[in-house]
Amino acid sequence: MTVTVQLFARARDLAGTSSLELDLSEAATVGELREVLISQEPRLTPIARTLLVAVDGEYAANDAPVREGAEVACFPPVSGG
Amino acid sequence: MTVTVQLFARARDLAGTSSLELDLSEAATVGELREVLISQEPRLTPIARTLLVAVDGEYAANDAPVREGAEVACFPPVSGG
Amino acid sequence: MSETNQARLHVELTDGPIDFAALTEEVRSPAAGAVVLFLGTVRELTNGRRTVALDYEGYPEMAKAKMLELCRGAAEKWPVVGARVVHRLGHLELGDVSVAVAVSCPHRKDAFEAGRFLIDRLKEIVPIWKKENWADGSTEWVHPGSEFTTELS
Amino acid sequence: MSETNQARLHVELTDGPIDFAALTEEVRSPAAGAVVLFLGTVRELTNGRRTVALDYEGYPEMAKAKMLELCRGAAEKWPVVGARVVHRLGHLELGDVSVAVAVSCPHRKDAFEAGRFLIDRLKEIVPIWKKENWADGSTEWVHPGSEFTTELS
Repeated sequence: MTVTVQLFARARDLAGTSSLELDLSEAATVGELREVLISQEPRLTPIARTLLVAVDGEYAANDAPVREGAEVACFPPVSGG
Repeated sequence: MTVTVQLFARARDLAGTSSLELDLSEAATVGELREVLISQEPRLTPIARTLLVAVDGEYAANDAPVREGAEVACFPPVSGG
Repeated sequence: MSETNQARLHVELTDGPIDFAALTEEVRSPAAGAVVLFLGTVRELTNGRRTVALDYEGYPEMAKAKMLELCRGAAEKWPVVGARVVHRLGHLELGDVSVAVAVSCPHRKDAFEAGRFLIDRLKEIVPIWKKENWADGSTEWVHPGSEFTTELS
Repeated sequence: MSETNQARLHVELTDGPIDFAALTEEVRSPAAGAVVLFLGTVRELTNGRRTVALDYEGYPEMAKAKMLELCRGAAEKWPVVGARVVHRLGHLELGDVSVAVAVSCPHRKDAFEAGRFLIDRLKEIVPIWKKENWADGSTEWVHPGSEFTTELS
């Protein structure tokens, strides 16, 4: 399946785009999504370790599933306020 | 010497006046002032135990001196805010 | 010494409404990343009893001196950029602002602590008193630590 | 249930100045004796480096959902009468207000704790990021916990 990943802040700047399409297996997890993201966009490597993943508006751990049509976002630690 | 004592809040209400003149000895202390105050104005007795005394704008303990011309005020525990 | 290093402190007693927005503006500064404003407002219920109004009385000169002393104390304990303490006196209706404390610091932890210190200590040492006007028509001076009967007005 | 018992909660993202006076008015209530307003403002110095401006970016839908989640969390922990959380996005100059938290409770201890909770947690979980515009012309995303080099713009 294809999943669109939104990128924010330094992640968007490094990738040079605010969204990426990733090809994932049908039973993909957040962990697999991370691997595919970095291999497809190696410029994100410097922040790979601290990148956060949100699925449908909630922070998601590596073992969480990614379903077709889910809203996925990847971004560095937050710094608002 | 004669000292004028300002009264506030419930102390003023009980005494029915916002200031009183007290006759004190020349070497009077705050403790003596309290005694003279209550004996001259016994309607203050209900709050005698909790009455605070300020001399020249500072809270004063019973052993503090009261000098002629000092600005003296007596009032209950504060409740601003 | 630059303005940045001078704690700008100001206190006031007023008989009218407190312009808390102006106070907040006054303590804002590029030297401060955090502003905390505290407002005390007239609450309807106290221990289940209904208030319709409060009357505040002060010993003005000493009250202002103590409020300024508290600001100076806060500026010694925390890196205060600006502080304002204003207390209203007279007759206040439900919801009215009786006291405002505004303080700014470089960081939020200090601003919260300084604001909390200012209002906590104000309630302990600043010679101002409030009289409750209860819904049942009685009035009562609030004097913490003293026991007294209600005076029917 | 009366309005008094309903915690009135509202969050907002804005591209313009935050009207913190209006937010403060909105949480005032005769049910609350205490209002705490916190403002985060753009500070000139950070660890000795001089900032000239900040750019804030957010993930809007999730940011608003998380801000509302925090308000609900505060209302579960403390007797919150009203709460407002507003964050500004875009380009902010020195001294500008980037975030405002307003909260009211019957008593001041709760209002201070709830206000502190809201801003502390906002900085931990709400997906908003700031980019420093340093006086030396470089820019730098602020991402706590990550190490990265400065990008000269």
